[in-house]
Amino acid sequence: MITRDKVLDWITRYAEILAEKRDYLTQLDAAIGDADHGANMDRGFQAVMKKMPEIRDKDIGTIFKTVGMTLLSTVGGAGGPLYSTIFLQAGMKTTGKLEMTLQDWVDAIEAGINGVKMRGKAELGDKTMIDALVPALNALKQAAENGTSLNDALERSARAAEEGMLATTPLVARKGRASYLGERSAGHQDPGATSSFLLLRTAAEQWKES
Amino acid sequence: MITRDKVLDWITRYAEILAEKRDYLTQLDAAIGDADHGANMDRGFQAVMKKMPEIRDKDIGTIFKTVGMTLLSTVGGAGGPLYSTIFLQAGMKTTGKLEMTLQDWVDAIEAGINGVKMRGKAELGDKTMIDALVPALNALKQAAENGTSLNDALERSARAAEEGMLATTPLVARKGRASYLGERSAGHQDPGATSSFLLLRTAAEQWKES
Amino acid sequence: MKKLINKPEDVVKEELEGIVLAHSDLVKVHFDPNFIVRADAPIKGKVGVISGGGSGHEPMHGGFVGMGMLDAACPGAVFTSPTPDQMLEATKAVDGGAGVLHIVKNYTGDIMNFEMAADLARGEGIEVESVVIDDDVAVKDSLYTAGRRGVGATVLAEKICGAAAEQRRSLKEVADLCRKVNGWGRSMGMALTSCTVPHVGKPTFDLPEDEMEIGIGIHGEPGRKRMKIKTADEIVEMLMEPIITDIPYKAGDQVLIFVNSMGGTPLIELYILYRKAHEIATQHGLKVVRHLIGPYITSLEMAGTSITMLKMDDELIKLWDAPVLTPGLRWGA
Amino acid sequence: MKKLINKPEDVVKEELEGIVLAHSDLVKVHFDPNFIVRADAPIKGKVGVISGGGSGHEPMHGGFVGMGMLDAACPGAVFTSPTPDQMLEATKAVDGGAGVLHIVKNYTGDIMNFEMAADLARGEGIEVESVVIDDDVAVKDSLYTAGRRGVGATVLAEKICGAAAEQRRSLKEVADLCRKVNGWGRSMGMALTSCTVPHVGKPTFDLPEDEMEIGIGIHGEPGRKRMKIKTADEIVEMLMEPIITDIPYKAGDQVLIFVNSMGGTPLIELYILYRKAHEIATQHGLKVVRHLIGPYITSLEMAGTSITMLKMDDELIKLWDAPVLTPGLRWGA
Ligand SMILES: Nc1ncnc2c1ncn2[C@@H]1O[C@H](COP(=O)(O)OP(=O)(O)O)[C@@H](O)[C@H]1O
Ligand SMILES: Nc1ncnc2c1ncn2[C@@H]1O[C@H](COP(=O)(O)OP(=O)(O)O)[C@@H](O)[C@H]1O
Ligand SMILES: [Mg+2]
Ligand SMILES: [Mg+2]
Ligand SMILES: [Mg+2]
Ligand SMILES: [Mg+2]
Repeated sequence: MITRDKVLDWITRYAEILAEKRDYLTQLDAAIGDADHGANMDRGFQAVMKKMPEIRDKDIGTIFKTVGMTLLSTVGGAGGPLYSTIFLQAGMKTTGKLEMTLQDWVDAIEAGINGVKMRGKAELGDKTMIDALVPALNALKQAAENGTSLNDALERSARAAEEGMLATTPLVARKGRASYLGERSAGHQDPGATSSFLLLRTAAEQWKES
Repeated sequence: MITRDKVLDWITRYAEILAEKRDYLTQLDAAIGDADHGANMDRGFQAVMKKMPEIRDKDIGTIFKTVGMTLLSTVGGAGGPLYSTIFLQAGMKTTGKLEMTLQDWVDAIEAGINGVKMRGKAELGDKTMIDALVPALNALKQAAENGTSLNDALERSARAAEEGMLATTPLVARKGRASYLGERSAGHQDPGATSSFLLLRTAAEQWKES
Repeated sequence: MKKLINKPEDVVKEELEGIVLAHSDLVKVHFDPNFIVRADAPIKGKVGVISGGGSGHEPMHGGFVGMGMLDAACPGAVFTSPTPDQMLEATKAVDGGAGVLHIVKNYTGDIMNFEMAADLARGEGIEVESVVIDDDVAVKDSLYTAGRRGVGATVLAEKICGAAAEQRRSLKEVADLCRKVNGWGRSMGMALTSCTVPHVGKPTFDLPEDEMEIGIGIHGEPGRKRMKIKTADEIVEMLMEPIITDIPYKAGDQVLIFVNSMGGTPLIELYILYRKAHEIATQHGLKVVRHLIGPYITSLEMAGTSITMLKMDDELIKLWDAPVLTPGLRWGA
Repeated sequence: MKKLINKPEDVVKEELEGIVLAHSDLVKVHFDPNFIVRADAPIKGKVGVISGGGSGHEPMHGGFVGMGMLDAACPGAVFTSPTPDQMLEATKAVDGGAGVLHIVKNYTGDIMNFEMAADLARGEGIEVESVVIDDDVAVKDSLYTAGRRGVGATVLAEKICGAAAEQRRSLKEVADLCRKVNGWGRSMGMALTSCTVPHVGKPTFDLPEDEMEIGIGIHGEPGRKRMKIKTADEIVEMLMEPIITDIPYKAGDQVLIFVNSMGGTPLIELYILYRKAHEIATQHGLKVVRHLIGPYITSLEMAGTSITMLKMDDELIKLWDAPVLTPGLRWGA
């Protein structure tokens, strides 16, 4: 079971990780973008942390929606609306819930990722966060169908996200700022795919059941 | 005797030397001024060279005045009016002459240097071209009084100019752009004193009698 | 990092504070959400024209708020498009009942944030039209990519649409005019140096002393290609050729030439560039009827330039010449 | 050297060619001797106001030629004061019978060349008054030195004297006004980077990544002292303190604050500086009634700033607000 507290831990830990990886993400963005992805995500999740007191005792749906709204008004850029969408959509699927089963999480994150697809219109292989999110979702669904354990399912989705992230390196970007570089975008890992991998890796760590 | 042709040779050779030493003079000016003395002097004497055909067969006074007028309208900065004054004043003293005795040269250059003093109001030790010109003039007059040979007199004036130039290095500038640096102007050789030394050194070389 | 700033995170806030102190006669500044709005907004019966984008492009957009140009502008963090709540509040602040035009530069982030803002504003009963500017010929236009960037033509569109709005033209007319400017304007830029995003503290890319980037945008992104530095004349040729052949402009066309500094390139160089741009346009039989020369859409302190050409007709010339009174652009008033 | 130029020796000529193509409605350009003159000069019965100096300070002076400001400007080589023949021809070109004012920045070269030009012009029967601007408090004023440099106050003097001349005030009145502006104006500047003189090809001085020069002039000369870079607020304090205490300005005084970019410092930083300058002035009880913010008296592409403060009275305010129509400064027209 993924309890509300575990969800809060996940968000809190992700905020910490973004603060640590801020410059790393910004450097990835400097290579093929405009050097702000790390700062944007960090600014957004610092704002989320300020909201923590007022959402501690709310349901998971409210927590996700609050995170989504906060990111929307603090991140900006392409990353802002996209990460905001993930949480807003996931929030719709988890209204009133105080804990999530693996299937609840699959439904929530699937809704979030579909939201990103609709907003950004990126396909797999366009060198965006989609390249990390979609494989992760597929692995998660696979695992859920096969009835594998929560730990195992989350671990697989994190691994799939990591592979997807690494696979962006050779790609020529077709969406986002990196696409302006044409061929020159190849050979660099996509910053958004990286922050998305970190999001799912953190979930696998924080939600592990012992 | 300093014939008209020797005067022309002197001016021509000085133009060549300025072209060679252009960057050196500019670097001296970069340290305590605005990095243009070399370029200014070179531009001016290149313009003088263009005038050569029309002054070849004129008297020394006309040659000097033409050089002075040409420098006035092509050099600019502080160096322009000052070097222009030297030649204009020297020209007044040599009107109609087709050759100069040592005494003629003393009178001409003295008039020129007095002109520089009047225009620039610099004293010996202010870290300007005056520090090269005045000692050179004094040496020249001395030599003339003692009836030393032309070669000897010119050599002494060039040496005196060189010593005066080197002596500007430790000085704190009180005139010209270098004065804005205050104490920071100490430790650098004055560009104008350097171009003045070169002028007199060239005379000593070109006017040597064998 | 060599900048005249205090804390990197305070750059935009402190810049806005300076604008308040300098230009309170022309504009009001609203803080969180941040937007700059005309002192006399909303103007009843007038279409509101607003834009926004990341900071670091000054005077665009905030410097263009005032009579005859923008009614409001939303500055994001440096090089980061503003958030929907900023655009929403600005939209509400300028709505005089005749609707509001959003002039949006074509960047994924700007598009998405402005779309959301437009939806929210419509939800509140405000008529909103959005026009996307995408004039940068350095980027190939294609359905499968983010498409061309919005650069120099944005400044021209803001001036011309602002003038039309002053004439009380309808939202549809002002929006159509904006599309016309976007359709008739083309740009291309280059960089001699990178720029340093304050919170990053070092240049976005390194450019050797003898190299330049061609086909850059306005966010310090590397350009399409890197090459040895060429002369000003050769560089202008490299920028003008793709511009002229893109639409293409035809002999006899009247044009406005906009030679822009990316921030660190001084005016003396811009005139040298304009001289060549004018020569090339004339050789192609184009008639240069107006010009704009200076740092109007910048990339922090980047040294470099962009050239924008806009085909003009009598309507655009009249609107271009109309009075404008903003901190960054002013004439006839 | 990273510049958008062709041959270094052609920089000034090609810049002037660009100005001809861009601004022939406002000015005429005369080549050798080089000077920029109002398209409608000479204006009968109006005092001619002219200035000049080395190039590399654009838009000063050539960009200030036009209605309400200068009648002519003489550009020298980069950082080299112009020659007497330029000033003489410009003086003749603008003399409308009411005499000509020479606004001269206090540099040995400028003083000597302008003096000669004034003598020659008087010789040709033109009434000439020369006023020397020396507002730079970074340099000690003394009988035994070249004295203080002329910097930012020059721009303000040109605007104000130009407006007075438009009102057909006499040469003596316009000259007195110029002395008044010089007496009431003080400036100080600093640099984050050096600049590169085109024909030199490398920076005039080297400044480590973490150091700045305080008390620089406008010719890329090193300043009074070098120190570690400080915050924008600290730097503004270092510039404002000597300015305010020099005259000194008294509580209750009305002032104009001019925050200038040395060329490479972008607008976003200037507003951060203005914010602090305004705060300091206000703390001293000064009333900031006017401002000027932007690159108006530059040192090629140097990154840095200068702050100029001018005490204002109703006369100066009226003249400052009067219409001006030049390539570099424009309002009310
Ligand atoms: N159309 C899109 N669909 C999905 N993700 C996108 C899209 N465009 C950009 N991204 C993601 O956004 C990331 C950049 O985010 P960020 O730097 O915050 O925004 P910006 O590019 O506006 O500066 C990219 O690395 C990419 O993963
Ligand atoms: N008042 C003065 N009297 C005599 N020589 C001077 C004076 N001021 C400057 N100089 C000389 O001029 C030189 C600088 O010339 P230059 O660089 O051509 O002019 P600028 O200083 O205007 O750039 C100095 O090195 C100095 O020797
Ligand atoms: Mg980015
Ligand atoms: Mg010099
Ligand atoms: Mg961005
Ligand atoms: Mg000089």
